[in-house]
Amino acid sequence: MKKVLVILLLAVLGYYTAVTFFDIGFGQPHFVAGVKPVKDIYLAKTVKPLTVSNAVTSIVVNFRGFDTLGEVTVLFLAVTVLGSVLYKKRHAVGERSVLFNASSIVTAGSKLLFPAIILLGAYVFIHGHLSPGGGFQGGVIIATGFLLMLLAYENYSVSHTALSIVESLAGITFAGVGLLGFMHGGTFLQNFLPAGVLNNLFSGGIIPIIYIAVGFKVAAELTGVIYTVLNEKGESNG
Amino acid sequence: MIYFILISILLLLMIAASVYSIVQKDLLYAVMATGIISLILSILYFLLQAPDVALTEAAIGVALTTIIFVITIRNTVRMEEEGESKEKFKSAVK
Amino acid sequence: MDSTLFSYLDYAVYGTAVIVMLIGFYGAMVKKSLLKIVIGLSVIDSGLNLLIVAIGYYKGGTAPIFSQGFLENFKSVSKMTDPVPQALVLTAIVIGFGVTAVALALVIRLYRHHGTLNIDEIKNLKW
Amino acid sequence: MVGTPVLFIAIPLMAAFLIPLLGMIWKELVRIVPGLVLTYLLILSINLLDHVLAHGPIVEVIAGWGPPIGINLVFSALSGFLVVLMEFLGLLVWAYSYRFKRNVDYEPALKYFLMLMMLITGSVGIVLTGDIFNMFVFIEITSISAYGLTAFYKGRNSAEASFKYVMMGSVASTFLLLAIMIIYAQLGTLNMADIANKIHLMNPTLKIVSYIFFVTALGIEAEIFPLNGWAPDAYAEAPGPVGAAFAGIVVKAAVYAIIRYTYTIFDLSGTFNFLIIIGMITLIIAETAAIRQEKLKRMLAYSSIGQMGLVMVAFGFGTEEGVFAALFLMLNHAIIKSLLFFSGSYLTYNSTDKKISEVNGMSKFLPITSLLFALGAFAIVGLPPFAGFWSKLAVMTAAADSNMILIMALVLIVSVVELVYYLRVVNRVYFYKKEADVKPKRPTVNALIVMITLGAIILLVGFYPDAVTGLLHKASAGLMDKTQYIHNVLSVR
Repeated sequence: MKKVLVILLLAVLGYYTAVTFFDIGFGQPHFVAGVKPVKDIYLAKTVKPLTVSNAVTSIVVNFRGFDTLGEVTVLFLAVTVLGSVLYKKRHAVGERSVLFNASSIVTAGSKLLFPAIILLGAYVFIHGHLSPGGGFQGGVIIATGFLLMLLAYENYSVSHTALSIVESLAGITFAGVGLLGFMHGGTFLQNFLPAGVLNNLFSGGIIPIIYIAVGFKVAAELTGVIYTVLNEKGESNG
Repeated sequence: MIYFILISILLLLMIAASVYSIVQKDLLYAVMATGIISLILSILYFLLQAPDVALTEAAIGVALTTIIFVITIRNTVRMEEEGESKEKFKSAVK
Repeated sequence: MDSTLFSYLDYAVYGTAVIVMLIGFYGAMVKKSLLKIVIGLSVIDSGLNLLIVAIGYYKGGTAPIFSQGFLENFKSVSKMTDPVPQALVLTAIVIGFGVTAVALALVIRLYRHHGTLNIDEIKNLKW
Repeated sequence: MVGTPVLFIAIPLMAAFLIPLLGMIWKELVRIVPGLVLTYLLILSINLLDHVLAHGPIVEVIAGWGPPIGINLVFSALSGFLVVLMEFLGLLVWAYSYRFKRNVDYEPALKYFLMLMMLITGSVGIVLTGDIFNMFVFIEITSISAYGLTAFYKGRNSAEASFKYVMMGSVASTFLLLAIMIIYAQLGTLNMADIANKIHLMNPTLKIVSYIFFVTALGIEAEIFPLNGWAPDAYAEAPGPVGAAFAGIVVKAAVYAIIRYTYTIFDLSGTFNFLIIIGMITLIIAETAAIRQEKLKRMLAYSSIGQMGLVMVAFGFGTEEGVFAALFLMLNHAIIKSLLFFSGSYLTYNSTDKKISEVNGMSKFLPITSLLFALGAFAIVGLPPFAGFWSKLAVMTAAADSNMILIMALVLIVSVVELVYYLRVVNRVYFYKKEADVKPKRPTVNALIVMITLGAIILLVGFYPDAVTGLLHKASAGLMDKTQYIHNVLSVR
């Protein structure tokens, strides 16, 4: 009975959602006539005042940088909530759940791969304003590197203190660079550094700085998430 | 034509994977199916000219989300229980 | 090329996204296992993100990156896909991951207390 | 001017990132710093509100891009009033929960105060922001902190309540994103004022669909029937002061969001019948449920839902008097319900079930707390000398002006129902014999100061309502004047 009701409800919901989006149309201009969409302004201003090659980066970090500040806060809070929900008094070393017993090939291979993954992550977030990728993507790649090590080595551990120091410093850098924008009568997150030349590494003013901070922060936060969940040993009822 | 077939196959696979992830009783396989959804999504994002999103989805959706699901399954139960009593379940675990 | 075939695609991408979302909703509302519910929520997110990215797509558009090659044989900016939905989806994916992690942590804790994931056996609280 | 609105977000975020480092230096700092931040923000908000009342709204742009392009924050009389209320309540919740139960240890205290501060910051962000996607981000910040705070106690029910909340919250964010994207796909902008300026161009079907999605999503956060399944559990299982924070801060932010969408963004006008109907159903169901509750906190939670229904009804009149009544009701509900949660939390301090029968005879052991609880109970029912009376009177006046006699009768009937179930508790506190196995706990000094402050405010508003009505009239006039809002925001460069 419940299933029928649910299916009916979902059918109505699905019908209206689908019809709405079919009305909007796929792959063709869909803005109402007489409206100047902001994306045109974004695309135009990405090259001229900002000298950033990647338009998504310029939106994420500069035009809508405030969203990104909120977003890294959400991740930060997720780590905090995880720690609060799964809180234990203390951990004995090596007392975390082991997903599988890694063979020597896996451990040796992980050791070899780990620096390469970290390097790739760093490359992705340093070049965030030039090529696809950026702070989030690079940070996630670095976190997967740590994940690999955690899976391959039973006793590999990440220092919680170090993680929270990196996270805090990166967060303070982000918010601090934002507050520095108030210099010279600007606004929060104002781009106060010289713009540089398009498609150079040193271009885009504060955008690379913020994206690097985001990269470090996301890497530390996601590693923290994985580490907290992994430290949870099950089978302890009550 | 190739493009059309490729996208159609990807979309059909995505629906199939999502149905599988809901229907499958073995939660580990269900989680793998969500990983496959993310993988297909990341290819689709690439085809839809969104490389940034594709990178993010590949890293977060395929790697991280799947692994924390797997860890959770490791810490809880692997099979989905439907309407069995608690005692029976406990003896099954031991 | 074969334009009639492509006209199906206009509906296919949105349709698939909506169907995937509905499947996720079904799983989250009907299934009894806590983990299945969380899986359902993450399936909803997948469909939703595809829907949003698809809004920004233009036929024959290029990725919104002003690479050297793009600037040399300068094409019109209107040939680029819309970067705004992509930026929003970036945010949405990361936030979705945070919420999923919190939900899974709660699942682990509920399992620790009750020894089961079945929602029918965990009803100390009335729904 | 002493500061800008963006400091309401930037300073707490900075402090949140800094607190784990400070905790390594001196552990007590994790408790002190949030209080300092909230105190500073309260002073700042009062200063800014003063400035705004004299000189008109402040619109601040972020990253140097003017409104349609960048994100902007709007500090008007309405949002300023809500920000002052939220920061004030946040400071009280902080003071009350200093070393409260589990907060004595370092690790839980660090997390508790971080989450509390972010809960307040997120709600303030919802109220201040002038951008729909930015509002989504702040709603997520608020919800994630709320999930964590709900599951803060290690009892087995708290995780379950929190899981329910996570489920509803995820559905809410799905609908919110869908609605935002429909609007973006049509109008190509995310700025509220810009949308409000262009909304008449939109395809009417899509407009209705996106509005329904918005109301569904925000209704989950604002506890509107039938989307409030999470609320009683979350209130009952969260720590006592957090219940006050939910009732006073989070729900207020969500109601503000609904109102902003209804009054400003979408070009609806006249009487909003659906708001009145939803509000009445919520009111009736919640109040009849409250009377059947065994547990004190669940009873307070249902009463809170009922009050939100009444607020919706008042907003539904669509007149300036109605908005005024609703804002007055929100103010009163925030301070009175907080007092009830604070004092009720001490009345049932050591019990696990928080049953109403466990408050029997507490007046002999906790005279001040009991007195304050009784004060709060009488005030929220709307007995004459207290604050709640004036807001109920304002609702009645607004209803009479709109010729809605049925609603006047309904408000009166509901007041009687409220009187019944609150008197039941007060009666037990004063005239029953204490049960043997219940151990009362004396409130700490900081908790006592907080409760007495709230009690004093209730009496102040009760005897001298003109203290706040001027501000509320300005705020409601600001909400009704849509063209002025659009002009204020879009004229900023």
